[in-house]
Amino acid sequence: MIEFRNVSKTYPNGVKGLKNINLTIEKGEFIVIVGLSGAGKSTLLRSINRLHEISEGEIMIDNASITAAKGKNLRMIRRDIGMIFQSFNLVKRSSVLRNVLSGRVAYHSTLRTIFGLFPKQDVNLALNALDRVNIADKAYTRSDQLSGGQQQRVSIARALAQEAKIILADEPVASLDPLTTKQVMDDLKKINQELGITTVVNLHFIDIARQYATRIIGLNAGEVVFDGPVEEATDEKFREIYGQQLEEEQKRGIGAGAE
Amino acid sequence: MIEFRNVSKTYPNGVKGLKNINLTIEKGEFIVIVGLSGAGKSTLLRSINRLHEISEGEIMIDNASITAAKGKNLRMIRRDIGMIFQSFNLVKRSSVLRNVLSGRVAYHSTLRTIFGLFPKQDVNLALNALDRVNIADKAYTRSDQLSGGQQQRVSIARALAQEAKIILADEPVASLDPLTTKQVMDDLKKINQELGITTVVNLHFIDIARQYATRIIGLNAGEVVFDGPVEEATDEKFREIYGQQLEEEQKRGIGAGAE
Amino acid sequence: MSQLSTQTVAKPTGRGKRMFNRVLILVILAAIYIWAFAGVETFEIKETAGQISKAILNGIIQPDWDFVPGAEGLIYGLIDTLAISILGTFISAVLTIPFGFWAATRRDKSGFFVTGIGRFVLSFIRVFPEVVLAIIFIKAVGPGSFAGVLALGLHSIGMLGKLFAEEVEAIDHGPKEALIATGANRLQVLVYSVLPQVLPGFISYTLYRFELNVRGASILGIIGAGGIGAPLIFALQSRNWPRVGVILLGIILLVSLIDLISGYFRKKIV
Amino acid sequence: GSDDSSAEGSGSDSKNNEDLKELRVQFVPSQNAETLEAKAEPLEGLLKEELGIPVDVSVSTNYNTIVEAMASDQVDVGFLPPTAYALAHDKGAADVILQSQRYGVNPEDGSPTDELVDFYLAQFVVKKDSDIESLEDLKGKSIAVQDVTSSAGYVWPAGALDDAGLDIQSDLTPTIVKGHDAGIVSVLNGDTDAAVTFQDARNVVKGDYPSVFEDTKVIATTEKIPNDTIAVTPDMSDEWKEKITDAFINIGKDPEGLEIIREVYSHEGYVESEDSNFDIVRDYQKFAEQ
Amino acid sequence: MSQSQTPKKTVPRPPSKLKHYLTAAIILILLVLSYQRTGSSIMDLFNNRDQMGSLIVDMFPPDWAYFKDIIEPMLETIRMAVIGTTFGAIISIPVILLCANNVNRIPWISYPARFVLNLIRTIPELLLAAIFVAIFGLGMIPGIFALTIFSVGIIAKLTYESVEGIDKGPLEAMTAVGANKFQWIAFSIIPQAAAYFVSYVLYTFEVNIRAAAILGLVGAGGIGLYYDSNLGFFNYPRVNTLIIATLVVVLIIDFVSNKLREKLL
Ligand SMILES: Nc1ncnc2c1ncn2[C@@H]1O[C@H](COP(=O)(O)OP(=O)(O)OP(=O)(O)O)[C@@H](O)[C@H]1O
Ligand SMILES: Nc1ncnc2c1ncn2[C@@H]1O[C@H](COP(=O)(O)OP(=O)(O)OP(=O)(O)O)[C@@H](O)[C@H]1O
Ligand SMILES: [Mg+2]
Ligand SMILES: [Mg+2]
Repeated sequence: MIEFRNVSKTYPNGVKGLKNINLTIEKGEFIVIVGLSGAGKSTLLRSINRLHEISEGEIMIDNASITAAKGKNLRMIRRDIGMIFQSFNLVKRSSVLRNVLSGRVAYHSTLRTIFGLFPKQDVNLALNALDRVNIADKAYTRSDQLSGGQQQRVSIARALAQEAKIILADEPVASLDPLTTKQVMDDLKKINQELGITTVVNLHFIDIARQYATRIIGLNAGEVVFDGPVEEATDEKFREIYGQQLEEEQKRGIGAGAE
Repeated sequence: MIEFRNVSKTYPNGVKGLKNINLTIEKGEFIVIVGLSGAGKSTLLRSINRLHEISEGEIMIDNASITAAKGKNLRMIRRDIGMIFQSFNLVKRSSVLRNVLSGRVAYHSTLRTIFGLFPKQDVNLALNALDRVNIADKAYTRSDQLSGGQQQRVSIARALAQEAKIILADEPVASLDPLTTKQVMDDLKKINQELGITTVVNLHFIDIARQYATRIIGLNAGEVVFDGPVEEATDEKFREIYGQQLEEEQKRGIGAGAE
Repeated sequence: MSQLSTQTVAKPTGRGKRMFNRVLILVILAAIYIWAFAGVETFEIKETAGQISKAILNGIIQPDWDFVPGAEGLIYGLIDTLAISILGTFISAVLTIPFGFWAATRRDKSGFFVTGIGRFVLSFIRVFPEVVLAIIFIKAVGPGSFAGVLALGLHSIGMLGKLFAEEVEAIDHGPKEALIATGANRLQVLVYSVLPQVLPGFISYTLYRFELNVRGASILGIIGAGGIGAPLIFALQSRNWPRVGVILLGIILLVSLIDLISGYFRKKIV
Repeated sequence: GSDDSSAEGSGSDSKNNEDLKELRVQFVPSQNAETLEAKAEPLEGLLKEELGIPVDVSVSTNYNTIVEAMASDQVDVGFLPPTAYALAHDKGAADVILQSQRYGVNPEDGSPTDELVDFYLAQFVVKKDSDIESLEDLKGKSIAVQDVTSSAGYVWPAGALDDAGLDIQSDLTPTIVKGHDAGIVSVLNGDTDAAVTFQDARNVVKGDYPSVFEDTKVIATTEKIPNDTIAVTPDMSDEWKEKITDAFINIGKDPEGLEIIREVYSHEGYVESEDSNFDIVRDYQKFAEQ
Repeated sequence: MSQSQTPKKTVPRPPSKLKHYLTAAIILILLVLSYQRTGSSIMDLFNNRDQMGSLIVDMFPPDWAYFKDIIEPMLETIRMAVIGTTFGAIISIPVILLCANNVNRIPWISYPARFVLNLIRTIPELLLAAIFVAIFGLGMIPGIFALTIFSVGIIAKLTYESVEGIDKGPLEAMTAVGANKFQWIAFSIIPQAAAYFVSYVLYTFEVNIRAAAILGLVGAGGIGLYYDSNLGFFNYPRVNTLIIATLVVVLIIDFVSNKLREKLL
């Protein structure tokens, strides 16, 4: 369970990323967050595992405050949260396999991991995760020699290999072809259903959102403007989530050129 | 006009990016290249303005070989080719405006540009380009303070401001919301039609490809497997472009988990 | 392209303040330079200039080949220097790694205190004169190569530490975030996301330091360590230019060789 | 390698070196030698033969390190110039046993005389056409000197000036240069009106500036400066002190040994010496320490 | 996820690690050989560790009264370091661009350029001093020239290696817009490398203040001579004062350099 209590986030340069968010995400939900580019989707997601410190409020993971957590405690909460990054965040100079294995480090002793001594099991787990996103054959390639989509898939494999209880995915399929997209989304859905893993995904594709989500959250300018089961997310609602902004923009005289 | 003559590209690590490509792209066409992730789409695009040196064959731009071009000549050819990068390629430490203005440098004297003395006109052009992608308000923000989609839009604005005769766009809307996606694609289409600018776009979205393209090229493992007007690109054909691979993969036992 | 509606473009924020800052920095810099140049005496070229520099160059381009062989000649001297430098550089590189991380600013923490101490220690090591360091080690282990190794090893930490720390500060924070998100502890984050990024820099600084140690003759001359330091210094003192020439030639060859090898390594790693 | 011996030959327990297993010698070649070589091996061989124990000779470019090494028992024998010796002795780090002998210097052209001496002189050099004729004329002039610890480059000349009623710091404008050759060059260049150097440092620059002897003149020389000392650590047993003294004297007397020390170190032999020979240094010390 | 069995698909074999082992072995051998050649002995150091402390003890307390005597030479040193470093930095810029192989792809220019840079770095300070004193006489001018050359060696070497490591993306983007070499440099290299350059220049400035020895060699005064004479008299409390004074200056520079870098990074 993830709970946002009056959460706000202001960036050091004054931009308000989140404004007074209150949300409760139950275990096993498959949530898709939609919103305009710059609406605060990534900010929201990254607040959950505290990659961003929030400015106000509190976030609870399974009834424990991650906002207040420290040290080992914080690390253990994070270990149980897998994250797929919008910008992949791979170590470009390391091999694909090493990047994926890095998702496993929190399970082992420091000494073991710094010498790269992962149990055979972990290596298999990593290779399997790569296999699921169709790039097992690139396991020993340096990550900077991959195409954009391949890099994204490594980032997905890393999160899968982590065997977390919550998965946060920031536009996990942006650079993928329809086929791989389907495969990845199916996979996320499958682990969500079979293992009851809470999944929160930022997505730009309305149809995919509808297809996979159990609940949709709409963000606009850092505020929750829609929150409901997928059935309630009608075309009309989507237009609201995005359109509100559009109208404002048009009022200010932009976008005229685009028609 | 862009012409590929028996073009092949092998990466230093032995991966074959392109295999004997023969293509002619006429002035004013709106081409969408589709294919699985890793098929060679980016490689193809980046060969056109010679960001990648090809290993064999020749590429002609308006009947002049870019493969053989040198110095000033090469620069002038490149000035007329705008590029939107899959990984944005922004100077993170520079402001948004400076990144966009950098698209204009080839029009001015060295001295002027290195001191940042762009004519008022250029600055307006740049601001307009930013306006078209809805981020004029971020003009003086440092590029590393932008959301993923915002960075992509800066990269688009830079190419727009360049006022090129050919635009190469590598998944230009991957990180954008549907609204901005429509705006950007409309914009590309508009300059394609009104100014007759040849446009080559890598895309993963079949429906968008159908909606905007005049011609679709399908790539698979570095080879052209489909090339025809948008009407011929039936669902069946798409399945071929992607599916061929899928079947192979399945034969090898992958993807089973995804169903 | 439509005319721009002015209100949509954000006024560059804080531009006034930034302008003020810039002007302030410029004024301060100008003042410093005026002060600095004011103390410089007039510029003049001596009449003996041509004669003496010609004599020096003449000597240098006629190397004293007799000095090359022999137990106290160039080749053995270079080998000694090389051995001392290898060991000294290795010691300093290993010791510097923790220093580098210690002194690097942590963006996520207001760790000025911690970082500040790290920087202070490094600065202190840097200002500590080589001679004094040399004396300290001579008192412990006697004059000779080992004292040279220790003095070089410790002295190099000051410079390497500073460079390492700056390299650590300049990394891409994305991969670091990814590791933090998996629940990795600090050391694991370091090994899996920071180290691969900084390693090329570390190696290239270490090789640079190695090269500095090879040609930094003074400390080895002081320490009675064998090596090429003392002969070079004496040759210079007695204006024995052919001797200087041959020693320089040896050092240049050695340094170029190191440069070639280090270039090769860097290419492999970057 | 000196590793085994320095491990046992040190430590805080002041011991009688009856069991001296290895002799560690260190020296800085003096700049007024004809050849300036960083050669340790020849001396090592000669001493080994005389003493019958392993000898480790090393060369340094700095006196300070030798004294400190002697103070902490890392070096048994050091070659020290007079000023450095006096300081070392007062610090309890060294006792003189010998002084080296050289041929005297011909005041005309700086060539060696055939008289063996255990001292040398410092000189005041000015341009040939200069109207400075005596030390008194130096009042108000600029002068190139060496570091304040240098015997010939500062201490003795300061004493000579004092005798002439001038204070080197307040009546002249001293510029510190590194190396006696640099002093000569500064006079040649006209950077300073005069320079103090050992006699006759002009030989060092003669290669670069062949007419140096025609273009400059020496206006005065100083009192005798004792030659390089050979000093040992104070806690060395008298027996060993004697052995070492004899060894060096023998080397100087043996034609073969003489050949070597002459060629490598410009030494012509060694004579016994005692600490009182250096009281003059202590007298002059006051000019250096301010 | 119960997939700990080996993946069905054939995974490529891991690349051979032989090269790594070989490199490690070579380094190890070099270390062992060096250890022997230098006659190093950790035991020696361990046994005599108390000796190391004695000198430090001698240094305390520092001779505070001496401070006022060294302010003047310290300022003089800073003065020369300011000018020398500035000239060095200016000269370094073209050198960097010639040497960095991602800026200048013509090997027959970059290799000679690097060789010249190597040469510059190899010239001993004593030799530089001898030549400059011969040309310009004693004083600040030869000191400034010597520091300038010395600075070029450090700044150019460090910066060009950093330039070779910068993010390629923006470089590509500037190539694609048809920028000429200067524009390309101004818009993609400089913004990425400026922070490095500034920090190396400031670092070199600091080195130059410490490298006062060079200035002593050319009769330019400076703090180096004071070190020499105090060491000569075994006056360690004064040496300590000198160290503290230098430390203060260095810390100030360090502080400024951090502030500047923060603004640029
Ligand atoms: N720098 C490189 N070095 C070696 N191989 C590379 C490099 N860049 C790409 N490749 C390989 O070349 C093939 C084609 O890559 P390309 O980037 O063209 O794919 P793409 O079609 O753009 O894929 P995506 O949709 O994922 O961006 C891939 O298998 C990739 O791994
Ligand atoms: N590091 C930062 N510093 C300052 N402002 C930032 C930073 N990161 C993001 N922002 C701003 O915060 C707002 C929300 O950003 P966020 O990344 O959450 O958007 P998003 O919804 O994920 O958009 P996208 O779909 O484009 O990725 C944006 O206006 C962005 O410019
Ligand atoms: Mg985002
Ligand atoms: Mg691509």
